Amino acid sequence: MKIEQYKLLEKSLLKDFINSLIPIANVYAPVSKGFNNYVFQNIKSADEVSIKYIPTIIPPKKFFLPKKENILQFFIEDELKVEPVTEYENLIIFGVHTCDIAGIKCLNMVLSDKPKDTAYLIRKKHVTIIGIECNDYCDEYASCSFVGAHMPTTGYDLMFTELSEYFIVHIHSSKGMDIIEKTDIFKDASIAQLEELKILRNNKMKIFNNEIPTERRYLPDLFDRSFNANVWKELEQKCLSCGNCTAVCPTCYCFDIKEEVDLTLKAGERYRVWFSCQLDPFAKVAGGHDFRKERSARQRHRFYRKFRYHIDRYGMVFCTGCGRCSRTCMAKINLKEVLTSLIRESEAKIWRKWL
Amino acid sequence: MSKNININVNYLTRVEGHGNIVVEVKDGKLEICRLEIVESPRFFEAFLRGRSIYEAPHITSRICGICACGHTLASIQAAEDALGIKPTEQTTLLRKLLLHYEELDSHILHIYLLVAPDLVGVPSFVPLIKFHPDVVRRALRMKRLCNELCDILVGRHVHPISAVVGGFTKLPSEVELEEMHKRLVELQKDMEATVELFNGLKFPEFERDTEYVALVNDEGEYPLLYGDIGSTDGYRVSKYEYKNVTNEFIVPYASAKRTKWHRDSYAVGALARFNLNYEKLNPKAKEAAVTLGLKPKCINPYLNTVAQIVESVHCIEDAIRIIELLWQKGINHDEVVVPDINEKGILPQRSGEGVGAVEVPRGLLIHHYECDERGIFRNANCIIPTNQNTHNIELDMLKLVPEIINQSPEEIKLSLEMLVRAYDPCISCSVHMVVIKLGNRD
Amino acid sequence: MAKVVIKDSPYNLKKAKILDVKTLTEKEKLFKLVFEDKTWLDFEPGQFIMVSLMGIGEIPVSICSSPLNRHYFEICVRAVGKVTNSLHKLKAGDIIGVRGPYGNGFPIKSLEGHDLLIIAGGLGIAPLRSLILYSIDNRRDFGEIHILFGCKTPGELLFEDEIEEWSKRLDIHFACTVDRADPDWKGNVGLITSLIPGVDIDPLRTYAAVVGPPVMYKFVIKELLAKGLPVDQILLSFERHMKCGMGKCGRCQIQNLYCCKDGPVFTFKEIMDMAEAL
Amino acid sequence: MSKPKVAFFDFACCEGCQLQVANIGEPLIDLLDIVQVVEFREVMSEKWDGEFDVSFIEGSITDEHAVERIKKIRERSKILVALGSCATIGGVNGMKNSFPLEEVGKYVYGESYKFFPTLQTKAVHQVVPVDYFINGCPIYQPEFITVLKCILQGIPYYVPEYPVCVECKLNENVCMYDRGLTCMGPVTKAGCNSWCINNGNICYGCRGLTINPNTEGFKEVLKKYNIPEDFLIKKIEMYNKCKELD
Ligand SMILES: Cc1cc2nc3c(=O)[nH]c(=O)nc-3n(C[C@H](O)[C@H](O)[C@H](O)COP(=O)(O)OP(=O)(O)OC[C@H]3O[C@@H](n4cnc5c(N)ncnc54)[C@H](O)[C@@H]3O)c2cc1C
Ligand code: SF4
Ligand code: SF4
Ligand code: SF4
Repeated sequence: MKIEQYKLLEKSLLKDFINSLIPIANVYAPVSKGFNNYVFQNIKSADEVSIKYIPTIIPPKKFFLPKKENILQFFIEDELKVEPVTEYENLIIFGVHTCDIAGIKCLNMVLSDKPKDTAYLIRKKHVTIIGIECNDYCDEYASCSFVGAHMPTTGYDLMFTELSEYFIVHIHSSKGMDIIEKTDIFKDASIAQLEELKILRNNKMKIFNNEIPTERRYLPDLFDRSFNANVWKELEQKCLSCGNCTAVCPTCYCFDIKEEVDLTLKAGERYRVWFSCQLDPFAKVAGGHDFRKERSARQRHRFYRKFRYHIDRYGMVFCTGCGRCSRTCMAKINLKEVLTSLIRESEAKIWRKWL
Repeated sequence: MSKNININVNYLTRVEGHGNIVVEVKDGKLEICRLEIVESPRFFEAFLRGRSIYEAPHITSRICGICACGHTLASIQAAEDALGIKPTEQTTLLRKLLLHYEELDSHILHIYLLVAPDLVGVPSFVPLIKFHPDVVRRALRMKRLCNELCDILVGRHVHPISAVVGGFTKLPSEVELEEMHKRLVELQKDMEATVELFNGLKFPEFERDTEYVALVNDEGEYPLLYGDIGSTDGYRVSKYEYKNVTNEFIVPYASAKRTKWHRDSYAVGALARFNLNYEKLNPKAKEAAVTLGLKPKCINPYLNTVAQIVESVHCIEDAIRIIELLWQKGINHDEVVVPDINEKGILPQRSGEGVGAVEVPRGLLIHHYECDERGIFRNANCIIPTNQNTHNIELDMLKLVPEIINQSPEEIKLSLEMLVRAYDPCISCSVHMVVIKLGNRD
Repeated sequence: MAKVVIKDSPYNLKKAKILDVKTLTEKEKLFKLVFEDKTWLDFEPGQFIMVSLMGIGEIPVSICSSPLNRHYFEICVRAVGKVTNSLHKLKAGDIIGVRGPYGNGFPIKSLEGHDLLIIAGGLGIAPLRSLILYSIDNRRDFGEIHILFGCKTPGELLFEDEIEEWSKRLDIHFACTVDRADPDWKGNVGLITSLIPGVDIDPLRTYAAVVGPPVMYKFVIKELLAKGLPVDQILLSFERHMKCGMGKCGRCQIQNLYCCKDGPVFTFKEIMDMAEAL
Repeated sequence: MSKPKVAFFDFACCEGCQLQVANIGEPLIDLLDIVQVVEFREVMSEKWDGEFDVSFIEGSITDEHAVERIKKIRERSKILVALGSCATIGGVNGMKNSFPLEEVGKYVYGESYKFFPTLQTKAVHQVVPVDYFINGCPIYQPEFITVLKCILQGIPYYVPEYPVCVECKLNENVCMYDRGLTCMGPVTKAGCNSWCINNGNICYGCRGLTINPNTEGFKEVLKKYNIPEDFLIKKIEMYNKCKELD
């Protein structure tokens, strides 16, 4: 902890700070939609922002990998003309939780893997991330400590942590520094506040307990033994294949590519849209064969995408513990419960304790 | 002069739904003259049985896509009446706004796309694109603006989404109020041009005195959403006594029932409202009436279209007034209601009976419901404006044909079609909900 | 929102001109293509390209010509839906969009010096034709070459002229079968699996390359294993739904493998433990 | 190339879908640049007695007369499009099929019910082959335009097979289940951009059931929310009763 990387903000000045961002760029922040639902929305004033919120309906992935994104524009007049395009805007996302920052890191992994997704990388350059640390669980669905996403590490420009008197702000990039320097409402941090931060973090270790009865490092082994587990079969009956769990997941990035012509039929755009392995045509090929027809296989695929496959490919668990999938599922399929049953089933079968 | 004419308009065009005109003149004598309605019945009243009264607006809206907002509002009124729900002031204001949008949307469609082609002698608006592109563009633009108004307020114009029993499932935000205001101001300009345009067009001259029926009330407002039923013959009854007004009867050749009050027939619609409530029109609308030469009591049915223009002016002005009022008061978003039935009993349920009487574009629309203690339908009864007008149209035709019998069959046919169209009949709904007494079954 | 053109986008297309269209059967047509900018498509047998019809869609298609052919490249397309039917309406001179090649083809370097057993079911002949033409062009680099080809009916037989030629060659063992014969058919009748026991191969020296409809693999592999072929000498090329062709869109995933990036050609060894593969 | 000849026909319906077309507004003029509308009874008096390149059919088939008429239209049409819920899935008219026909007739018309012969409500494809489907009650205009373009391009239009929830989530609506309400979204085909939920109402299922709905699972869900099963069946029947005749 280098003290010059930290600044202090009076709690009462947080709104002033948010308002100071609005002239700089388009600011998106969590806004309440009622019924304990929040969305990252473009704000015009700090009054709209909910500082305390549980993970938004859709994670900030929508700013990096838009729900619908044009990738090519074409004209077919006399001669075919094709131009790959991307759209981006300068934006600041305020109030990002550490789980969602972890999600963005996962996306970075995939989309900067070769061949690089140029559009993604351009867009990413124009986004500033201002985080807010959670000092306690948002609700019972979260499993962020299991995947290690409950503490700020990297992946943000500024990180706000609430102390007793102040917000202490970690400056993690020059972009972040620029923002701090634009106003004069920040104070220098002193040893006392750094101490307080340390204590807070230590305290968090007590509040945040591993939510799943195993350790992260056992995941590959557990999953390698569980492909034919009964747990998946039980999901066959329950899951409605609505695709909500994947739409809201910060690490789901599967997409479909479609196109639309204008009324002249001579010009148009090719675009990609989010898609989901839970939906019917996802793995269907011409001729009608569906390679993942059963809901159980689709659900299994989702869990393996989170907890197994990408460990081999990218060395990371692709779950941030945000709990969105469980929160949104009307069939009440709960990630923590599924993992726990998986562990129980495996323990019963092979007489091995996973903890 | 002996003359034989057979006119058979199979499927009237530019009206909503399927109707035929049959006229037979033998040796110069009018033998048959009638308006047949040939829609396939859809039996709404039968399948409403067993459904929740909270679903009524959603389902009865599907009786007719053209006056969907009107059906929705009448249905909501009847259901709330039965359930004992009193709408809040804000809800009432928003409903009045919705009804204005509905009148506007429907009138503009009728004025421009259905009637105007007759006045300039073309079969539809399509040929007009070439000769009067500006007029067609204006018509379509106005239509679109009306649609957008409904989109903002209730999600869409055809089968409104957010207007439900109890209120609205979504309330307009500040920004949305502003948007609507902006569009209404745009409409104002186009409306002025419309008045100008129709001032120059000639309508057929024909008169027949009849009884005009519309809602009336003692308030200062031009009554559309609430009121008693009144007539130009000086009568007035409460909406609960609607059966004394409608006195339904059947003619052998048409599926839709017909109505009469003090005379052989009566008429509802824009002209009826104009004749009864002229005084309550706002100044701009009255001004338009003067420009267009429309005075109460007008007994030329062709001028129903002109009355629609006058009403459109009124609706725009009044909508702007309502929005400004809402602006001042500020929208109370706590009034958002839970949609639809909910078997968990969040919504009030009780047995009851209720009547909704609303002035929709084509005239007086009545929904009458009865439900049991779980809010399940026992009886439903709807009286649609076009049913009330059909007999009046026929009597008009009976008087008109002898007056123009010397014209060519083509001209006679056109005059008759124009007459029917002037009433803006909504045949789709008139047959979709013909029957009136559902009898008490368990 | 700022909009920029990104030339280095992986979705960028190259324009290819159709030189010739040949109708092979009722459902399949063969397209001869060259890039408009006269550049050359460098590929291995078994690789595929993404073919675009602007405003209609983009689909993966195997390249079916020999990589040594320096005049044009070919694709063989079966009309099954949106893009393929529209492709069938095109004629010589029309322009389409192409990106690629993508994926891992047949591992030519490993195959050299070995015997080949090529097993094609229906349209599976398309990617295999590229391998066949390559091995014929480099005949001396390979040992025995066996080709087994099966389809549903004689009417669906693809590349008839070439088959005729191959079957006449003394240095190729060619056999063909149909599921259902017609009166003119004089060849074998039966599933492709029925041909395998009859081929005379030295299993340890042989690489089998198998491409066909999804249902075919299980049975063919069973026969090959019965023949004693080692699991890493059975090569399979898979078809999956693909959108991006570069391991991002997730559509073609077979457990942790991406058919587009890690495949479409896999050894049986790589996928034998994968329940989702076969 | 001459413009394709397009016609609109209505059967048992509320004509709202045709109105949705008329409601497109000024872009209609651009549409009329690329197609020639030869019959559209609701807004035009023109008639056509030749062949139709594209016929849009609105409404369900509910009597013998309609059966004959739709067959004739099919014969004259190169491409036939079912427009709206009534045409694609039977729509609200299908609720009639829950009752014996005679009983329904008598209920509405008393003893004169015989003058109004009626059949079980059918969707258009249950009577004649249909080439394109535009679902919805009413149709969603952007989808109508997309389908029209597909027709002109000569390519198929695939109605989304996935549920409304997909679009609803992307619109970041508060899920109705979070509000304790029963929504048909999870078992209804998408394509409407979750129109109703965007406006605070639930999904009523007007676009028809998804191809592979997990109705058993759906019942389980309702049980969890303490919602009786017959309530769900009623909900499904509102638009999807005719599916039984498929
Ligand atoms: C690596 C690889 C190589 C290939 N090589 C070749 C080759 O050499 N030659 C070749 O011909 N093909 C090849 N294919 C297959 C080819 O890619 C498909 O046939 C092609 O994508 C079909 O596209 P389409 O647009 O014509 O069909 P689509 O219109 O996409 O669909 C085809 C069929 O699927 C159904 N369908 C698809 N999507 C939907 C939907 N959303 N809703 C309902 N039904 C739907 C349709 O009814 C139709 O029958 C290859 C595929 C892969 C993965
Ligand atoms: S949210 Fe639940 S019901 Fe929907 S697809 Fe995911 S697991 Fe299945
Ligand atoms: S799998 Fe669930 S808990 Fe994990 S990141 Fe995705 S939505 Fe969040
Ligand atoms: S509100 Fe309805 S459509 Fe939207 S996600 Fe929830 S269940 Fe699905």
